[in-house]
Amino acid sequence: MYELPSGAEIQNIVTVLKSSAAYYIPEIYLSVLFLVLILADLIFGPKKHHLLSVTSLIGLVGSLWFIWQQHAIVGQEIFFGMYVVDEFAIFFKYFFVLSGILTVLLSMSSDELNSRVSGLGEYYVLVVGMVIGMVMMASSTDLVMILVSMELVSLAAYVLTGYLKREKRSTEASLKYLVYGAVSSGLMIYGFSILYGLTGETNISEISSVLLSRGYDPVTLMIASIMILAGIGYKVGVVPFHFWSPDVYEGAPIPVTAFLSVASKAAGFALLIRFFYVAVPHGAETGALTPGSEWLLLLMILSVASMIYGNVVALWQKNVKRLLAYSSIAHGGYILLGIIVMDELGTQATLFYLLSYLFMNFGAFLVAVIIANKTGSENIEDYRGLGRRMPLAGAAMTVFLISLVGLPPTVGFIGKLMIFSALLAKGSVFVWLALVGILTSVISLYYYMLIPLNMYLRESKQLLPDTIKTGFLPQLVTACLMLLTLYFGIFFTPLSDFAHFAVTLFGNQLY
Amino acid sequence: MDFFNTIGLNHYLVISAILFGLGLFAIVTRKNAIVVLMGVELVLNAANINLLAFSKYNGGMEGVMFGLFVIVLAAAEAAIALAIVINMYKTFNTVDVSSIDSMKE
Amino acid sequence: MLSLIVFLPIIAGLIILAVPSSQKQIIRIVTLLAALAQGALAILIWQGYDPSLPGITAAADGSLEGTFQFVERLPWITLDLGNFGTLNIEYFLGVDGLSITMVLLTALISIIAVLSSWTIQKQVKGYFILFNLLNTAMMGCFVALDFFLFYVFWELMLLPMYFLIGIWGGPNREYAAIKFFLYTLFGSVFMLLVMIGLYFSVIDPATGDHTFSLVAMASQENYLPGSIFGPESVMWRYAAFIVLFIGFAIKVPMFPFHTWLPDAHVEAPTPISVILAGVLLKLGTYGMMRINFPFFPEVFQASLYVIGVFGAINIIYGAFCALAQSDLKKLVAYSSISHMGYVLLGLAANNSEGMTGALYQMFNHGTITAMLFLLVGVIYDRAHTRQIDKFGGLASYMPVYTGIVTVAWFASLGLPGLSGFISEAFVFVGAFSSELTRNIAIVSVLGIVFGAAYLLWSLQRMFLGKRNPDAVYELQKDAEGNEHIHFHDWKGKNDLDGRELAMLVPLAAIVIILGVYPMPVLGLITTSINKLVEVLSPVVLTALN
Amino acid sequence: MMHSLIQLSIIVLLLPLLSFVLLIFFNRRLPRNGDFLAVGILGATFAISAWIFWDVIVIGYDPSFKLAWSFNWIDFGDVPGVGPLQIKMGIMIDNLTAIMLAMVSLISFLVHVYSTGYMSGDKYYGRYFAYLGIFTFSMLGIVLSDNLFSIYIFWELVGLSSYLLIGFFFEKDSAADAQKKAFLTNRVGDIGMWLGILILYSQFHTFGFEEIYEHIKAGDFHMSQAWLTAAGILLFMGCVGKSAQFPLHVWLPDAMEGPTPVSALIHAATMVAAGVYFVARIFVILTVDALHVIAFIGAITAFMAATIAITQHDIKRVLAYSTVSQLGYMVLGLGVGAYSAALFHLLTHAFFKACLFLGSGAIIHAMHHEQDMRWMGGLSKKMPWTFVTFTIATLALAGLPLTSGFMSKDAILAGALGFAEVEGGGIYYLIPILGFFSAMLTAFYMGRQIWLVFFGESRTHLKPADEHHGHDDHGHHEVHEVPWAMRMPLVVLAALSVFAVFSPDPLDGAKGWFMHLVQTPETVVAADVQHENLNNAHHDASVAQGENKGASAETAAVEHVSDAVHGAEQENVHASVAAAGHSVVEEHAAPHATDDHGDEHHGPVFNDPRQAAIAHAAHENHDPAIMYSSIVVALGIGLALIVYVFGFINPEKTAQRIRPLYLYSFNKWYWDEIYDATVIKGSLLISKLLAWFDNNIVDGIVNGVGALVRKFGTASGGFDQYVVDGMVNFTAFFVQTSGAAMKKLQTGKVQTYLVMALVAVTGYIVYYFVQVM
Repeated sequence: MYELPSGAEIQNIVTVLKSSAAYYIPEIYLSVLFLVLILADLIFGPKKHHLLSVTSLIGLVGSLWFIWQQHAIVGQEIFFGMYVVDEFAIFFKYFFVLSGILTVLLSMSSDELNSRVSGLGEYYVLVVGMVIGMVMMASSTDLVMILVSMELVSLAAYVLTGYLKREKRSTEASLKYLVYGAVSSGLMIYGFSILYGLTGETNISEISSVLLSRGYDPVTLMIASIMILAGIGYKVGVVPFHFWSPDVYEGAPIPVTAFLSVASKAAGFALLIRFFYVAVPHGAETGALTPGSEWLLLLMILSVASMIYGNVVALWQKNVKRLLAYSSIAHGGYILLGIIVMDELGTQATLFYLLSYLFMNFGAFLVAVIIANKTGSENIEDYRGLGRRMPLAGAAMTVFLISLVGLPPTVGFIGKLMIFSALLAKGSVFVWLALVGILTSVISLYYYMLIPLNMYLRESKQLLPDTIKTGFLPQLVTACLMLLTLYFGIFFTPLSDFAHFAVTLFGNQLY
Repeated sequence: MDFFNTIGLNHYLVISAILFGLGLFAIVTRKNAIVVLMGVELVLNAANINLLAFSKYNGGMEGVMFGLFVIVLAAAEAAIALAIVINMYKTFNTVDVSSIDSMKE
Repeated sequence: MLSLIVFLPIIAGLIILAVPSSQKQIIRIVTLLAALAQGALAILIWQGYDPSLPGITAAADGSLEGTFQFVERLPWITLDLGNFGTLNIEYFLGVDGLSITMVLLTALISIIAVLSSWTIQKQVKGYFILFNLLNTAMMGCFVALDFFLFYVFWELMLLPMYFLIGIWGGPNREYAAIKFFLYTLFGSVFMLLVMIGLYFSVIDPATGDHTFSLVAMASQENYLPGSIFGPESVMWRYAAFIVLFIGFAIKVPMFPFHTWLPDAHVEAPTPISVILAGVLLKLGTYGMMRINFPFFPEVFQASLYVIGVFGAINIIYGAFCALAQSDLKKLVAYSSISHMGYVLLGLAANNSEGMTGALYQMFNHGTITAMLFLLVGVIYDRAHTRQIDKFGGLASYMPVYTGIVTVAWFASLGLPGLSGFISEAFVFVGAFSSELTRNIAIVSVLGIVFGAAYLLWSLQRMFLGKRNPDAVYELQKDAEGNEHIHFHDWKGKNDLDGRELAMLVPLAAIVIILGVYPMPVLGLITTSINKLVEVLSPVVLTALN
Repeated sequence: MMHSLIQLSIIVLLLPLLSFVLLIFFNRRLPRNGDFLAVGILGATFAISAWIFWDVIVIGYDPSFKLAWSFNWIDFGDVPGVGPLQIKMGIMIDNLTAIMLAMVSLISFLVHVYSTGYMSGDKYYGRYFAYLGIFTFSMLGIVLSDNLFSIYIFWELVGLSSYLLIGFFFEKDSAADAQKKAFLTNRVGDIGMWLGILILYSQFHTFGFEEIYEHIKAGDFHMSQAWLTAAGILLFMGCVGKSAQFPLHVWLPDAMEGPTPVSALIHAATMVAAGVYFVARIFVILTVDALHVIAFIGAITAFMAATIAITQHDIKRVLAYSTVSQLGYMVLGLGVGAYSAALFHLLTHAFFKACLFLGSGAIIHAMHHEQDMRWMGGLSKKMPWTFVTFTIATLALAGLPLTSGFMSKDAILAGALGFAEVEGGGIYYLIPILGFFSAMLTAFYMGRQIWLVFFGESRTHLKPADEHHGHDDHGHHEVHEVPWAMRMPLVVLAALSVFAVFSPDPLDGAKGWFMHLVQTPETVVAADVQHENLNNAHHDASVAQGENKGASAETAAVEHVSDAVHGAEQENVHASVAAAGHSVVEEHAAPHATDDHGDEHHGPVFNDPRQAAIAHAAHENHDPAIMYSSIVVALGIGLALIVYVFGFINPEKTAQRIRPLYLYSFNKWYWDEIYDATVIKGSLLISKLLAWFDNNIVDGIVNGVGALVRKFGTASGGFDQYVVDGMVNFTAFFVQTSGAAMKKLQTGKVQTYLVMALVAVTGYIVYYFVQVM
């Protein structure tokens, strides 16, 4: 019934593909890296994990250069509009590559990984794979592309989570993650199908134009968007789609946990922003919701729920990873606040917050890694008396946690500041949201301070050496992250300009 | 009446909806991990039916393409899923999903 | 100049960071030098200060730094916020009558506190780093004229304080530390929201941009109509005033929010108690005078009576609670609750006498309470207890100590000739002169008696009479048969030693001099106070909206 | 360039301070602990103030003399709504000041000298003189102050020094208690005084006496007159505290715990008189109601203290209560408007009471710290000097003719009678009656004291063993006269208790220089606010003036050089009024008018009808007063003789017979018990309650919450230590429980997770449907 394309069309297609490839260099580069790593793994065997890690490190760093190249050519739609190169995407490319680098560094300094009997085969491969997936998530503008990239990320994540096969927790985590993830993506695909049915389009910008031009049945659209939201909500881990995260974070190896909690969350937010800003109609003016954009209200509910739930339940945690898992749920809520505002400032605040979250959360997990290496435990009780024995780690941990609470002079404070500024800039409409955010952040002080409290105010039960040596690399990274957290807390212009540079999607056709 | 005489888009949608529901039901009720995964497949296929139906009735090839992608992804997912389930059986000596709850609260 | 005085301690902290932690003495000396340099700078500023410039608000020509002195103003952060214009955060320091006194006080108290930190033995390095951080934060709060900067310094105080109490504190220190942290944070997070709201409501008359400048915010003409805190949005202005007030009142601490104070004081090591009572509490009332009241004068006018009542409650309630304490340090803590009540009362008077009294009381309370806590520390070092009934008859055996205690105690109960009296007197004068708070003043005067009661009573129980049977010290007869006191496991001098005298005597001298001739301090503040009163006066309100 | 007298007075003021500073810091390093230094400085002080006295009183013999100097102490700048505002400090010298200066520095000097003997060998000998120094400084400060603020400052400072000196033997618990009691009781009075000052300041934004008078005269007092009365009474409260008036008299007897010379200086001669001095300073702004309150307080005090004094055994306590009683007289005098009489009594009393105390000190010294009169007796032979001086002073106190005390007390009583008359009798006669009755009691208990101490046989051996405290080893040593250092002051003071010092006429102090130089000032309270039941007074005065209108003219014409007019002109008062006043005086003072030099003409001249009326009524009642008082004094002494000399009545038996009365008096009307039960216990109770409230309610909104939190806390692994109490408690409790509930959702079963997610999704869809439909 469908006739084959004529030669001219095929010619056309080929030219488009060729031209598009020029805008696709970073992804291609990363894919090459991906393959190289597989080969290296096969050739040198998994025991040479230093080689692998260093290779992936260099490779990822190298990719930054290619991303840098793309500044010149922003605002391009390629591959027939399935994919886009814009400031927003570039921002997230940097973000994901950066987090990939940090993950590799964490993994390099993590004993639980490096002491793995069967070596670290394909571990870094998967990390890079995840990076690729996330980069594509941030740039794809077509439902199909979105789906593929998300699945790429998820599949890699399932494996990484279960990477410590012999560990019960790890396996359990991967199973839960798998089941939950599969179902959520199922929901999302179903939502996609309905959306496709409504519009007959898969490109999100065309979807929106069709919706606006042809009109739509709000109920159906609502169902679709809720299902899609469920899918994305699982990625960003906001209440009530968060349930997998504590278990997964606890079970997964610490570097993976860090990676998931920062990068894949960020990817989810990138998708959320792009999809919901572009595809589905949103209330032009806040408060008055045009039909079909009630998902904004839903977002508010989600964010409030996440802030309260995450912070309140975190009070009860005794395992640092689990505690940080709940805290990351709460932070998801804060970030949602920025998205709810639905304007330039809001997006800027969101992106800024993600950046700050990158620094402080990776830092916290890194210290967790360092301490886990020494004590072999992630329980807060076992942190007692470590502050004095590991001065750098202690100080850094304190800074990161303070930053997570959102106190000056740390980057976390600026993040909160910008989020709340975005809310209050709308006048008194969103003050109640801001109040919730403020109060929950006070609550969060309780549990964040538990860690410094154990590290400094308490003496450990068992006898510890007076000073505990830690490797050079982790120390270096920790120090850098700490200094960055402080520096950007005082001179945050670069970060915030970067964020502001990134708020333009498709050459700023929004808002 | 018309509904029963001529097959139209709605029939497909209804079928897919039923399939979707069944899939979810299987996922949340069955104990065996494999069955749970089959439930996931059901959900995906429900989506596929939707896509194809829409593609047929609204014209355009995107739906078909989309369906193909979904099938492929489902396969990949299944592969990893089975690997994880095997690993789970190695570690826990069971494939009962509901029995695995060492991490909670 | 001001940057130097603010950041000197940080520099010292960095130096200490380089010093190996075994070199305790060097670390101490570095900190002491930093504090002394700070003191010297403070004196220079004091000398260079021109009391005729009022400060508080912008100059007549609308220049924000006009009426302030030693101003340092550079753009710190200018962000492009797209269609919200630019976010301007300035590094804006300056002093006026309100802050100069507090700067002097802070410099003085930190020198004293360093001296009294000499006895700290545990983790000296960490201690002094945190100490310097705290010092910077306090100083910064007092000279910052940009709300953002102020907030940063304000929050910066919490963490060092938390650790200083939590690590070097007494047995129940964890509890006290986290309690302090939570209370203060609870107060300050609301301040954050109000700060942002103010930013969007206020414009810098010079540039027309939004600004965080406290100076611009202090004059109502700069409030944009229609903004969240604009002249006509009464409800939000009230809300903002109340949450700000609570935020500062927690620091003061005002009656319902005071319970963190006794715990914090009892647990904190002596130097930290000194700083806490000497400087930190002042930040609450300073914030009120600098931020809370001038930004929302009409709300202030409306709530004078309430503030006064809370002041009276603080005075009487604190005095009564102090009367019941058996732990000397707790007694002193409650006494400072009572004394900060005078400040609130003076502010509620809303006239020059009252406000001057309040500000002067802030200064005097700083010096006097510092003395009290140092003295408590002296006896605690020797006897390892602060239970009042574990002593008795000390006057016979520690005459010098007793002498200084007497000076401090009488200064605290407001004896004429000592600085505390003048400030309290003018607080009352002001409060009584204002029709509104007259009856409150009448009630609060009771505080004078009860203040005398608990102080004299404790004085008698500890120093007069003879040694209690279950006292913690022994008496030993020497060759010619006169008795000497002896504390268990105390090697040092029984009566005050040189270091302690070096801390106490200057304070005592200040207390006496300022009690006889207050103009050295009052001369600095009166102009600003008059200006402030003018800003707060109803006249302004009619001008507004 | 300030007046030389001012400079001198400043020097006088600062010298004792110098002595304090030197001795407090260096007493241990100086030989003899530096007492010579103190004595020398005080000698100089006295010399200079004597010079001032000579200059002001003797050279310039001028009732209206006044000299003032002040400087800006605090400058508030240009205060919104008030304008430029300065707080001034300054010095004012008038006759009263000069006299007080001389009196204070003299007695202080004598006490210093005396103390070199009395306190010799004390552990803190040097510190003692230092304290005396600061006391003298602050007392002189009160005398010299020209404004309420500085007077309040020095007021508190004398409080401090009295605190220090009462507790000088601080190792005795009784002394420590007494000093605390004294300070706190005074503080209660000071509160009132402070409020009074506040009332005046809040109206006029100044503390200066003169300015305040001006303002009130000009009618700038904008609050209701009730406030003015209140101001007067509140200011008077300061005097109530300091001068130990009822109901704040309780501290003075206990203050006898201090060294006896201190009792003589502070608690008899000077500080306690400061209250009276202060009331005199503010006399002109006192409304009639305020004056009535003052008069009654004084009368009650005089009477109560006298009754108590009868039954005391401790020689110093008897004197203490007599002091209270005499102070009551002075206050009474001021209340009834006998201004100069009251101050006259202040002066005379200062001398003879100081003499009495020093004498008792000598006795105690000689008796080796035995203070109980029951164990004394027969000392007249052993200590003749002490005996003679003590007796003279006693006579003065009892108010026998030829003594200074007689003249002053008589003048006060005359004033009281006149007052009662003017006020229209009735209740107001209570005042003179109480006055006379107390006079009798005074005579009685002083007679008793003299007898018990000096006559009869020594009863030292009668002392029961159990009452021997500490000094029983010296108990029966030989008693002998005290050294010269202690004798000399006695002699001087006794000499100063004789009438000749003050007035040529032993019967009429009004002829003396004092009454001439210190004259009742004109009230500044507008006449229209004056009390209403004065119709007869008005009438009286108007009649007086009416019938002298004619006379006035010719008087003025004829004897225009007469002292009266002279004085009148000096007072810048209109001549006719002056003449009117003078003739009023003359007419009603007919008996004395025959005198060649017209001292009686020097009665001050008033525009205010009430004051005029009281003045002439007082003058009128001069003779009756003399008569009555002589009678009652005779009665008192007679009674004393009957009881103690001739033994017609046995005191013990009588005491038994009227036991309740006796006990009531012996236990000082139970005031201490009452206060202890009410005020002290009460406030301690309140404080306990509040402290409890603070710990349990405010600090942990409900205990239950705290407990619950702890329960949850322990469940959650010691979380309680971080969950803090108070509101935080509540929040934490709330937060925790909700957390406890929520974390249950995390079952660990992935399918449950999915169910919950799906429920959420469908739930929202359903909610949305409901909305749309």
